[in-house]
Amino acid sequence: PSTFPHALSPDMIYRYSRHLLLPSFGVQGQLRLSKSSILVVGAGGLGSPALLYLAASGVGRLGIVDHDVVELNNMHRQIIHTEAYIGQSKVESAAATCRSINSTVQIVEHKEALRTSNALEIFSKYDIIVDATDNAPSRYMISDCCVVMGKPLVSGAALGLEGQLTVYNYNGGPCYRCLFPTPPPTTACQRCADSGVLGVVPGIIGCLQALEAIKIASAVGDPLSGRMLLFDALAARIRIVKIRGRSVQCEVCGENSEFKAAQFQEFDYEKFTQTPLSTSPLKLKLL
Amino acid sequence: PSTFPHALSPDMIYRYSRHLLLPSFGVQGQLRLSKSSILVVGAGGLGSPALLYLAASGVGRLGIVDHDVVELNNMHRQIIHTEAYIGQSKVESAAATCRSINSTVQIVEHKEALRTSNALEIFSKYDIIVDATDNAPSRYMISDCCVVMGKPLVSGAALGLEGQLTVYNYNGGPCYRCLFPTPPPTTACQRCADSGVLGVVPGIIGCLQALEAIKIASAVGDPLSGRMLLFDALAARIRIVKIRGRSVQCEVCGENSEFKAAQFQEFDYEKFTQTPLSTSPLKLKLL
Amino acid sequence: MDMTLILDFKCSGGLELLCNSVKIHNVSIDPENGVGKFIMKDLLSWVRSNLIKERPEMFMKGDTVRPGVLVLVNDCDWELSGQLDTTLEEKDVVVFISTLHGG
Amino acid sequence: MDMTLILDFKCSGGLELLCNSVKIHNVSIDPENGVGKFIMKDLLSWVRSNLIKERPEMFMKGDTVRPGVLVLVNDCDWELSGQLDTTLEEKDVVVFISTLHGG
Ligand SMILES: [Zn+2]
Ligand SMILES: [Zn+2]
Repeated sequence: PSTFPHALSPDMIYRYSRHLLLPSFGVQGQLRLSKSSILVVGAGGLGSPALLYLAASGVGRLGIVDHDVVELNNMHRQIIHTEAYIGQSKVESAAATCRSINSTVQIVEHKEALRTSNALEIFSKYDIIVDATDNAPSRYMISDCCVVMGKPLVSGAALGLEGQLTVYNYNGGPCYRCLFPTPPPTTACQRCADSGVLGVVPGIIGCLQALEAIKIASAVGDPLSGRMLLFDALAARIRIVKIRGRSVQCEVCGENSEFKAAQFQEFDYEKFTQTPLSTSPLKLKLL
Repeated sequence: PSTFPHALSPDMIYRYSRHLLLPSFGVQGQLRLSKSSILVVGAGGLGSPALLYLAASGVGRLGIVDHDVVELNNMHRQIIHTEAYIGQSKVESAAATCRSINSTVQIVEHKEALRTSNALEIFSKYDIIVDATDNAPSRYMISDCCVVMGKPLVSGAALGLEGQLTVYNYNGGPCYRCLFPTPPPTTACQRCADSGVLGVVPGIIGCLQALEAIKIASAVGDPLSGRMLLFDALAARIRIVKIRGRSVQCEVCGENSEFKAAQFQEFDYEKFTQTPLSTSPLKLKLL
Repeated sequence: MDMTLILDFKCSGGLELLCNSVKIHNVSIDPENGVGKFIMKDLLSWVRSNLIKERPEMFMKGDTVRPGVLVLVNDCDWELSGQLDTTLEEKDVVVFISTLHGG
Repeated sequence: MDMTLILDFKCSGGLELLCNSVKIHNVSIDPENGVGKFIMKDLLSWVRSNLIKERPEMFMKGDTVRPGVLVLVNDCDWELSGQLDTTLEEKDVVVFISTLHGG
């Protein structure tokens, strides 16, 4: 994506000077970042800060997938959208804000719901996937697609006053199914729309997702793989815990797995989790 | 500032519905937030996310102090500013973005450097102060002014790949001088301009500052007072440590302190820390 | 029994709602199996009988935790320490956390 | 001496630059005061003689740490445990952290 594939342009040197000054990041880190491509699935509470910081940091290509429109009740946490975009596509809104803060990054708009029918093709254009969605079937689908395509996945979640963060399918680490082979009962799957969320909590987790994606893209630091960050906003407590490694019995990433692109495309994630992939705007309006 | 002092308007109920659904936050938390006033000193790397999330969350009045103009080398971390504002006032730029995401919050622009001559008057208009500055003399000045006026202070800092966060002068807790009675040698005071900073690190700390300010304003949860959060982005390590309480010997907040408004106004913070309060734009351009 | 085990256990990610919204429990338990050894399986039975007042299916399935719950013993996934057979000792900290999906 | 103390100490906030950019040090120290008791004052002298290669004034001032450095023993401010007189034991974790001002 950069027109300076082997060096930084004078404008880039000035724009990213505070990154270049960092001994552990420097020109090499910035160059790797500028050649990387990152896809953020979901332009909501987690996606808003993740997209802003990824755009600002100077990744080469930044993709946004979402099918939703901006609503007034998103605005308390989805800071990438302005009131002027209420009723319009979240992807268009997020892309416009990203371009306004960094016109040198290539922003790609995917104005559609992520499905097994389009995920392989969309993911194929990116090095790193950021899961900023809000429901269980999407999380299984995104993780499985990352395993099938061999892409690292930066996964964040937030609900109420709590947040969670980890990196899946990275460097021999576990996938989402290694941790959660069986979907939880639907009664245990609360959404922000049902249970509420303090707006700044996904803000913190989304920023941490951007950081992990930047670390992987620039090959700097130790990504949060095999570890999970648990954030409790009310108590101001954060713990980073050690989680299991890749499971040899995992049905998707395990040794004898036969889960490939064809199986992925035919897998019914809504049936598996007994939860719809997305609440349709129509249904929302009827509520 | 709200025209509905005792209740939430229908528009507010819709906009903040995800906050209202939270049993531990709810209508009472949102009402308290809507009646509170918060001042953010510095519209830079820390101030950008702090201002966005405070505006989005629905605080009543939000003040911004800064004398600087937006520069291209700010853009990698100061996500509140768009390229269109390069060369213009950071306060105007930040205020415009805050208004675009929440037109119902009263945004107050203080386009001036914070000094002992204006700090008492500016601080008097706010309940909570957020220190999002980038130098030692400002940090001592802001903390001292908070002690003199009895205001809680949410203090964040970021440099390189590390960040720190705590709440000072809250509910009998320590002030900045209790921890750091003597200023560090100037050789130990690095700025982002000298040493660099990974853009998303102040992003994470700034979001956490917004969270702590929201918790204090809404009287929900345990603020990070008497504790300090230490963040290491490279290793993905976070520790929250216990720090000392208020010092009876503290020259500013201690038992026998005679440090009041008059002493504050005459205190020379630049001499005390042997560091200028701000690098003038002129000087920057000569570099 | 001559041994009483004192340990902390915490619930989060929504599980605290099953325990009257209390997140941190400091419990003293007398092991009942007569060998003075107390394992995670014993703690789960104890929690089920003593703490979970309603909707036990939100916490347990069979004799283990329900899908979607991570169990951490001293900040470490219990898969790494033997799951139900993990031996608990004085001052251990056990965390039950429900995975979140929101965003 | 019959006792060797093994402890971790960490430097951050820029202090690691004084120790060849190494943030985490696992050190074994033989207490020298003949009573088998090892205090923070001993650790500071040891660090000064064995680790800080250049610009010791960035780390120490007199016989304590310079202004602007927080010292944490097991995640707790050393002001709460007796500062220079804090007794160190096996497996203690000592952190030296320089306060940051950037933003
Ligand atoms: Zn797997
Ligand atoms: Zn004080």
